[in-house]
Amino acid sequence: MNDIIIYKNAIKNSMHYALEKNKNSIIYGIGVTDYIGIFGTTEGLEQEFGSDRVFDTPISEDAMTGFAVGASLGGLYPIHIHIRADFLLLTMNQLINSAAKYRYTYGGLFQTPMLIRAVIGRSWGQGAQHSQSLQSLFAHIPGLTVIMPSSAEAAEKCYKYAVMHYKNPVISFEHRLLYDYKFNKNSSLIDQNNPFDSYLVEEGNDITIVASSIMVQEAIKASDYISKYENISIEIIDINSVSHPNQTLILNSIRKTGKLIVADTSWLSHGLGAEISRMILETDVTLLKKPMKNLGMAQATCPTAKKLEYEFYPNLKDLVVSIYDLHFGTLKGKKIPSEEEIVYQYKYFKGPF
Amino acid sequence: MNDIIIYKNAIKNSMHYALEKNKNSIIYGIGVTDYIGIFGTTEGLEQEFGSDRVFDTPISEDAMTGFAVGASLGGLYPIHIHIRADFLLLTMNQLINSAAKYRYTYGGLFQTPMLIRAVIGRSWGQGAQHSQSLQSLFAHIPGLTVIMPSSAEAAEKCYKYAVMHYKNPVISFEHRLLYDYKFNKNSSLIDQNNPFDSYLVEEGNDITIVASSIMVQEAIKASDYISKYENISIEIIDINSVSHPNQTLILNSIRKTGKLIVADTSWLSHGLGAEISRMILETDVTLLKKPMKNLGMAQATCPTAKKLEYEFYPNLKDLVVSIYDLHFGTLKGKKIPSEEEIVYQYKYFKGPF
Amino acid sequence: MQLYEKLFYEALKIRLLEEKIIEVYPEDKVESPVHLSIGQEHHIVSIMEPLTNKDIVFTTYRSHAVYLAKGGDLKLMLAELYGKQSGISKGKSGSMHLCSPEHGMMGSSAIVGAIYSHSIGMAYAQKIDTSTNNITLCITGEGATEEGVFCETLNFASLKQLPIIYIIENNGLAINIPIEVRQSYTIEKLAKAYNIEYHSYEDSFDMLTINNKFSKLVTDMKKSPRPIIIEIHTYRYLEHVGISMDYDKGYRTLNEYEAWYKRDPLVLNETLIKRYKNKIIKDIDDAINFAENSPSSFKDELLTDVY
Amino acid sequence: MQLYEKLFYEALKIRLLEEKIIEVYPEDKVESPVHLSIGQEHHIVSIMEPLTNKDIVFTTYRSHAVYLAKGGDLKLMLAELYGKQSGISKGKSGSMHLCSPEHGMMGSSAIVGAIYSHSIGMAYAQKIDTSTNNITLCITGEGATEEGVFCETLNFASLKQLPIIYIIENNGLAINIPIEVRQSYTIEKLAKAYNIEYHSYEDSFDMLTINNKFSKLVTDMKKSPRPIIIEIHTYRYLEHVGISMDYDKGYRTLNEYEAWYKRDPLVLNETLIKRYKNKIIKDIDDAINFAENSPSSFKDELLTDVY
Ligand SMILES: Cc1ncc(C[n+]2csc(CCOP(=O)(O)OP(=O)(O)O)c2C)c(N)n1
Ligand SMILES: Cc1ncc(C[n+]2csc(CCOP(=O)(O)OP(=O)(O)O)c2C)c(N)n1
Ligand SMILES: [Mg+2]
Ligand SMILES: [Mg+2]
Repeated sequence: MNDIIIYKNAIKNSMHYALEKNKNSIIYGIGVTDYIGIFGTTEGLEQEFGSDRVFDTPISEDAMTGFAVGASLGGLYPIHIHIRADFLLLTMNQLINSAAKYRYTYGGLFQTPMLIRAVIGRSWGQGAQHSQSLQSLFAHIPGLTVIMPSSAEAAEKCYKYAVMHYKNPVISFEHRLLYDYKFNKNSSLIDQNNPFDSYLVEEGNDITIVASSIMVQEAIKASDYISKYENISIEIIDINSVSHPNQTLILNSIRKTGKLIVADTSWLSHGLGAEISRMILETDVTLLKKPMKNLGMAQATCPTAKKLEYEFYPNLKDLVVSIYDLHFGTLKGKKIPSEEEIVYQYKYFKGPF
Repeated sequence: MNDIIIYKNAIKNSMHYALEKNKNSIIYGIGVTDYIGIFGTTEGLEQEFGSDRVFDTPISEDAMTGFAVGASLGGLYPIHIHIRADFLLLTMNQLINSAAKYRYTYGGLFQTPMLIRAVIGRSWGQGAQHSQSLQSLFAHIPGLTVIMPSSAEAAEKCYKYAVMHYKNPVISFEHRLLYDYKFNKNSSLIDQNNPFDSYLVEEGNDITIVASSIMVQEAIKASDYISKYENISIEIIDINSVSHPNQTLILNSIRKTGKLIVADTSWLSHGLGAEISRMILETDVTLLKKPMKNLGMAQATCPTAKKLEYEFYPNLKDLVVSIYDLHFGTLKGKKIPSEEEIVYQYKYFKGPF
Repeated sequence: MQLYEKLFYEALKIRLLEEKIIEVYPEDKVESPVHLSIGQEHHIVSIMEPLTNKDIVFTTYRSHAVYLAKGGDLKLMLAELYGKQSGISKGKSGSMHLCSPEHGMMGSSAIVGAIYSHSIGMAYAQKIDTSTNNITLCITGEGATEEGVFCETLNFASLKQLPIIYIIENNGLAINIPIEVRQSYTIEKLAKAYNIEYHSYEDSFDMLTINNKFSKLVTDMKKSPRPIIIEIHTYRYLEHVGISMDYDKGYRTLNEYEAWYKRDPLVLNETLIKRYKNKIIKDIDDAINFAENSPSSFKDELLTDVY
Repeated sequence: MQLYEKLFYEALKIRLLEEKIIEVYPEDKVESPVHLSIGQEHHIVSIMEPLTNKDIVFTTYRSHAVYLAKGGDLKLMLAELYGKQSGISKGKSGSMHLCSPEHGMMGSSAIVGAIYSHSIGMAYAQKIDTSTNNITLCITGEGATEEGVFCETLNFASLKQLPIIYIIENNGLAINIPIEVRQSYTIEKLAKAYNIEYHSYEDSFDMLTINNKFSKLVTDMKKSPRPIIIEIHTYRYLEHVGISMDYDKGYRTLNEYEAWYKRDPLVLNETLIKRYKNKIIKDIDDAINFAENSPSSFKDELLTDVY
């Protein structure tokens, strides 16, 4: 019991740490100071550190993003939080035209370190405008560092590192279903010197799964599930940083297994799976023995009805089926997870956001 | 001489056609009515069709994009023009959260046909914020149709089709260096029934080049250049629609040649080359005989100094070198284009935008 | 039916429908978050009353009241909330994106402020079509005015003298954050800065006065098209999203609520409640039955209407 | 040097520098588009004069005047424009993004309106650092105020009473489009809507009056931090981007220009021109030589400073 930490508490720890250890850090965003406190991750911080350093803002995402650029130039370390990543679409101009480019454009005379936290996720019929997972839009842009911490350890270590050591804008996507996930407090998968790096979650020989965010957890579940029925050895790599994937780690794994599944939270076109494909085909066209599998959102807007939402997002079953297909070339006689096993916790998620 | 048409005049024709044939069309944007008239493509239209249908706007890109959604719902066909694609970053919320999703979210009860024209480009030291080529950000999003007409024929036919027949939002990127390019008036490479489709520009057997926008013209130049010295048969495919590439056409070509260059105008990460790679690896891992070549902008912000800008953008030399490398595995003894041949017209481009 | 009764009836319908949603919500049949209008129904019906089906409305995620008051259908709506193929949008939109094109309700956005610009686009289409004199309504909360696009659209609406009415429902809250933390301006002074006519309706419960003033305004506007802003002072009874009261959370007091509640005609006017409640409840129950008995959204709808 | 002479000297330097740019531009040595300040130099020097190096300035692509008036170096600037490794930013920024961190010039954006929010961020950093009383200046054209983010930042600046001065250079034009086509509001009324102090400087040529008023304001603001808007009426002599006059293009008249030109102190005051011109020209020529003789940006800079 003492060895358990839930995701949101790990994040809360890192936020507290930020305010305590980096006197220049500030945390702000819509809902940061209210009783919900961004799924609890900012709870109590205003009371402890004061309203100058922790504050709510008007509903003005564009201004409050450029604010981060200016505050950063002024020596502060801004942490700007969005309760839904969809709202980042109002901030693209500042993130891409200003934050990503400030350092380079001025020949290194400036830096604009900052952390943008944005919540992504599925379930609860959030529909078209409250369900998007926009990491690829940012990973396309030089100058932006895009991370998707999939565990308590990753979140806490990445954020502490960002706040204390990293000199560039970081955009982090947190999956809302992860907040209540339980993790082992003593996990140490993350490289202390480069916490954003991709890392090995499980070692295996038959199939490589490169996953992001909650799909890492789904991959672990898939591996566990299959291990009960079949002898397939699965290697799981957490991409962790979508903008800076560890090419060596990934290619070595594929070199070993020859089979690849990329499981991401967003759309496939121009997405993470595409990027990994490029990495492969630019390097060695003989690495893959079988066509790769790409899991992500369906090629549509997110619908609200559960029946459709269920089809829309990639899930445990998709992973298990992909693994069987790659390994056996057939599903015949294979055990597939039941709907109850599949929907697990995302069926019961009820907000508040 | 009579058989020649320049790109900007083809676009102007299509704009005139739009206003004449589709009585609901309107054309607006910053600079649409001034004496420059978006590189001449909107010249004289306000005078001919009146200020209700052709007008300049305040510098309010966000509002004027949502305006297009509302106008479209109200029965108009909006054509919204941006003199630089970089400004689209202010319009992402409306394009992605509204325009792309309106039809789907409401179960097909609405449609929001519209055309967004945005100018991309290189040269003249336009630097960090006036040089981006953002097609991949939109191609990631279901519901958006993203085109990059690379010729007078493509531009004219795509726009006429969009305005008269197509019921979804179209985002078109026009390369500023193309405006003065001369094309054969009688060219008929475009499929009349589906003008957005990818199409074959040159047939060949040794190497496939999939290119977008001005890189199609560069590919043609590269092919011409090489044909003077070597016997390499190059197949060139114009992707034309970045969001809806013709998979069959592309894969069949690669099946034939086994060698691929993707030449795009933007960054590589999560870009067009990545997307083509995904298409390949999901289908058949044996298609490519050699590692693919991806040409695009360097992994940096665009610098202004000519010396750096020259390195930043992909050019004729990069294409020629890639072709030699794929075909011969060496550059030894091969003829490489001189700097003068490479920079051709982009060296002398001088605005006004 | 007299005008007041008609308005009352419509408001009561919304109230009872949303109370029914509260009742069934724990059963998990409503397949999306809900932003209830309870406490804010009155002015909506007063404002929808003088509009034709060609007068267009855009609104937000808090769209139940507007949907019903503009003529929307209970059955279609509940089927939509229940994620059914027979819903307004085949179960794809859920509670946050109600629409009813044939009544001129052209959509609801969950992105705060997004509809300001949709509204000027629509009003522009109306304006340049000189054969008609339809108008556009854009209904948002006061919080949405903090998005810069609000000002962008005021500028454009004023420049082009568009036939648009901005209805600003000022309930003093954006989610749980009070207006004082967020706004240094008043809507009235902003309107003035853009040369836009401004009206304030101080009591959202006063259905007749609002209806009366508003109807006159609409008639006048159809003769002299121009942008207008109306600010309505109102109060949200429940939490921002969800079905509960939240007076225990410390950001507002029960007293505040009670001051409104004890004046609420939908509570006080027992005569009219008695007269209409049963009929409405029956309609709602029929709609619930319709929703329950409709098939879920068809799987193959997943990929339709993308392009 | 007397105050007026000092201001005049600085303004003349900008004028002569930009005239030199016009002269050399056709040689294609300046490796980027240029947005010249000619006609708009006077007020800039008046406003920069009372500021310290810790008072921060953000401005736009039209940044030459601000760069020089804030203390920027001619050599570094010209080397930057010439695309040289010895330039301010090693040739990466060109004309549109000048900066001089040690003088408090923190950057220039080519995206209209982008710096409003940078400025409130900086002013916020200044405000919560109670050990100092530095201020931030945000200098844009009047066109930029049409971006919604302008209003968003006014709201925030007013809410937090930030030490920020918005300088709005009203030259009546955004590229070639006159203000009447674009704006239904006045900056003055907008300021009022946000409870922000407003000042109008009617004649941008009146360097002493502007300097005098502005210096007092800065002194006062450093005691009582608050946001302030100053609108300055000014005139752009040349085309929006580039080195030519454009009175033949039909969107404005030569008369308009002449009315300004014949009052222009940088033309009229022959005594002072005579006194300083040669010295300035020499400095400029030195800078040009420096730029010409510096090596081009190093190729391996292409991928530095990305992360
Ligand atoms: C662009 C954007 N930012 C933030 C949110 C989160 N959000 C949802 S509702 C809301 C409050 C809106 O307040 P108001 O406009 O007053 O409407 P009310 O809910 O009070 O009716 C916020 C901030 C959002 N949906 N969209
Ligand atoms: C976001 C954005 N939209 C459009 C442009 C194109 N543009 C460049 S300058 C300019 C006019 C700006 O006018 P104003 O703010 O008055 O400044 P001035 O040039 O008159 O000094 C425009 C529209 C841009 N650079 N950025
Ligand atoms: Mg509100
Ligand atoms: Mg101007």
